[in-house]
Amino acid sequence: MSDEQTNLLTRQQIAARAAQDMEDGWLVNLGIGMPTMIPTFIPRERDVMFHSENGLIGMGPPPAEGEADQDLISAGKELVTMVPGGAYVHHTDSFAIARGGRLDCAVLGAFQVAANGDLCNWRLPNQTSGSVGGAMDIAAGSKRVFAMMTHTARDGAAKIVAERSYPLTAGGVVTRIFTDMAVISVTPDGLVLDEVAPGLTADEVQAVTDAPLIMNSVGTIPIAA
Amino acid sequence: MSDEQTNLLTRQQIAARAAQDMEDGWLVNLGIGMPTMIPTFIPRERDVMFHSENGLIGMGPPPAEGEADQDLISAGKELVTMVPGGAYVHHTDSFAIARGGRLDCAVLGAFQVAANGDLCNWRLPNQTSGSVGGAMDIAAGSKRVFAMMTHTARDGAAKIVAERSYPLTAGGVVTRIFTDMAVISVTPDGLVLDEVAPGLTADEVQAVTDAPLIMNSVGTIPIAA
Amino acid sequence: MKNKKAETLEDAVSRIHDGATLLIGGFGQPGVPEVLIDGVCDLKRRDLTIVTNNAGTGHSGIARLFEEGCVAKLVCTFPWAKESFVFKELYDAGKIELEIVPQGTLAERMRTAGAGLGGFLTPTGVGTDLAIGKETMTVEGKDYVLEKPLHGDFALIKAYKVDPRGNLIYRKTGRNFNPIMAMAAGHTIVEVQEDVEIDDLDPEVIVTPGVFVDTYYVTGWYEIGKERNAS
Amino acid sequence: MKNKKAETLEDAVSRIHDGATLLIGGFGQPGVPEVLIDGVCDLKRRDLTIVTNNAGTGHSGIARLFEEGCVAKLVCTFPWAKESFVFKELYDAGKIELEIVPQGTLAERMRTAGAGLGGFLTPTGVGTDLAIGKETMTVEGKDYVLEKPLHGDFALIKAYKVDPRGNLIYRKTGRNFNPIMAMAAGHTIVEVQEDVEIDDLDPEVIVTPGVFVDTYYVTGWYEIGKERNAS
Repeated sequence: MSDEQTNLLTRQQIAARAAQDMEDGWLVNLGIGMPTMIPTFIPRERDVMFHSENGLIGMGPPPAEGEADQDLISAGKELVTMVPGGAYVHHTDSFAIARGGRLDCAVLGAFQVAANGDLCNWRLPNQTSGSVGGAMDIAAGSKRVFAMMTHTARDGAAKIVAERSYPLTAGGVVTRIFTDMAVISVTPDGLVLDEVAPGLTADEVQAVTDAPLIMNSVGTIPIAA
Repeated sequence: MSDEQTNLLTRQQIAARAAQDMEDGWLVNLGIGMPTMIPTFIPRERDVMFHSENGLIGMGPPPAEGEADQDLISAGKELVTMVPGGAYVHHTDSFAIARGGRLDCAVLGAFQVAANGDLCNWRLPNQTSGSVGGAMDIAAGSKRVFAMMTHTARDGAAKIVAERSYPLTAGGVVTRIFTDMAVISVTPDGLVLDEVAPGLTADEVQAVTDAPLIMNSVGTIPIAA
Repeated sequence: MKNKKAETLEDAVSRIHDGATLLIGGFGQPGVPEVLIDGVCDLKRRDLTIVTNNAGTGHSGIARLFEEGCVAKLVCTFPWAKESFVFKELYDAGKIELEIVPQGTLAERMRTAGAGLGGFLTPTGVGTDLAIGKETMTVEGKDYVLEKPLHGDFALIKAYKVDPRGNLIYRKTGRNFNPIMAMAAGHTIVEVQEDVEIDDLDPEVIVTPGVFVDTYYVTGWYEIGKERNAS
Repeated sequence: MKNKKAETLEDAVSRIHDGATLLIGGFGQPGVPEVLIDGVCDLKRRDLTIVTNNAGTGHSGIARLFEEGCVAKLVCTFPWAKESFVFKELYDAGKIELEIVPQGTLAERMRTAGAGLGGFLTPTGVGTDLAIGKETMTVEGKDYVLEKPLHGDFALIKAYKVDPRGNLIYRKTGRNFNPIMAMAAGHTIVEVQEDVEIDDLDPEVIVTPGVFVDTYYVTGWYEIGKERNAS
């Protein structure tokens, strides 16, 4: 296992890979944590707008030194900026966008993803309560939901499973999974292993995945030098 | 009957009487027709704002010669103005105001008003269809609904009735009725005849009203000289 | 950046297909996208369902759509105005279907569609003919009618200014249904008086964010409600 | 014209009573009416129900309300942030009730209350623990949860500018829940950075019409999220 450890993608590398899937013209919502690293990896020529559910369309990078505005934050409560052509809206308009199918993609962290696309990311089974935030609305409404996470839990347990055992966030919504080991698509036929991290084999990924992976033509995740 | 005819209030006089009931600080919606004559009769010292359901809060009088704006009309499609401190809103926000109980009063025309406050004003029984406009929403949502109409139909039939026979606009909503013969309050005990037009008797009003009128202390509608 | 600007009227409207449902903005004459409507007339589309507040005025705008036989069904709040004589003639001849919806409910049904919701409970219409066939529910002792979302294939709206993202502001009571219809359609087409540069619209005052706008066509100012010759 | 301006903080908040439901604006720190919250703390009210997105930060603002024992129940979306340790301690000690609501549903429930509606059908939460005990319905083949309106006795919100009518504009992401809460309460109290003369706000850019505002209190600018001494 020690060899495999070194072949795991870093958080930046997962974000860079997910960024490649962001298409020109998309409006995208990024969940708290790893997903917020995606914007820096999007090629300059691609026009991707970011939606932050606290009422910001056209979220930009963190402010330059001395230019922070205390009234301009992301859903993750970080100081941010607005890009030209953005707009401020109130919370119900913001969630009308999210629920109404106007987000081309939401990239969310996950505790567990099931083979049918069930997303679990708001509460652990041993907790009596969780912080749901906007995750349920955004997951239920986006055209695509990308799960972005480590492939396994800290204790080595699989996070990609045949059937979920964790509390549900939204049923059947995940369309693609980006982990430190692989890129996996959720299809009507089941989970398709699209790419594995350099140095890993498809079988090694299958070994830590609790759902069968369809392996037709498995590529390698490209890593920037 | 010819003597009575001369004792009927004019449209202006009905509007003037209804205007007396408009309280300081109220937000009021005025239906098409007679109700739109109310604003000119409101005493200057009273602050009454008018809501027009096409997205105008703070509707003012018709524009002065040469100052009309083609984009500024009332719900009755007349050119109007906006008073200082007004606001434009879109249709769902406008009806959130109406349905949400933010209108202190709506003054609407009526074909028929029942003793329980049922309002009928959108379709005649012999018509297969009618023009509902915003009347159902406004009648259902206003804190008070005033009906303003001639006391009887052109054929002499009573418009104030024990039970409605016309298609309903909103059930149990009318709180007061202003006609060319009387001012009548709708109360849990029934219809109370508050005032009659000068020269008319309470019995004359009762004679053309198809619901019993409670007559405790009937006043006379004051008419400006 | 995706180019949302249509250089010709035909480009702006040509994707509209026979049988489509069109949400058309405006209340009275302000906010009616008269130029886009003329564009649809010129396309000679058939069997359209039109969702709009009024049933047309004179022979222009929506009345022209009726007169040229483009419309199979009208969903509106106020069909029987004197100036809607073209519609009345078609209706009386049994050539057009009509659905009457209370105005607040019409707006809310479109917002519900745009907001990804499945319905709402309104006190409007309880006990009336317009609630016949609809489910009613009691919440906290008050009766409500369950109303369903109203989607459009296309929204045809009118705005005052647009930037290249499609962000919109409106003018006075020309706002009316337009921002709501923009949310509720699969493809939203805007006729707009003026286009401005990116960043020329203050992000605090935008009424319709560009995410709801697919195509816009710049018309300049024109006098509303006038009969124009068909192009 | 009705005078909506409160000259003192106490005047602004003193009508709030024990047991009241307060809708409190803000997401993160922008838009939180910190001064009004301090005013409520000073009143030493008890058994309040607080509806707000977060569960407080540090010891100030909403956290101070918790810490001083004013709150019986919290309705929010995101209680378990690190900085909400005051709330966590009370919750773990069984001293406060918690209702978790998805963020879009929370906003929509308040709008529903403000718009005079009886409920709405949302796809959010279908099949989850948060839908337990709620009615579900299928519309056009899709499942929805029926959510009910959420009214407040009072809304405590923060705005950027106000005119004497109570018309409001906000600043950047300080807007968030504030305009929605203004609609949903029996009495809306605004803390506002600046008051301006009548007609100084363009009627096209007003976000909250004054009809939704009962009382405002002018605070001037202050640095948000700082611990301040109790007054």
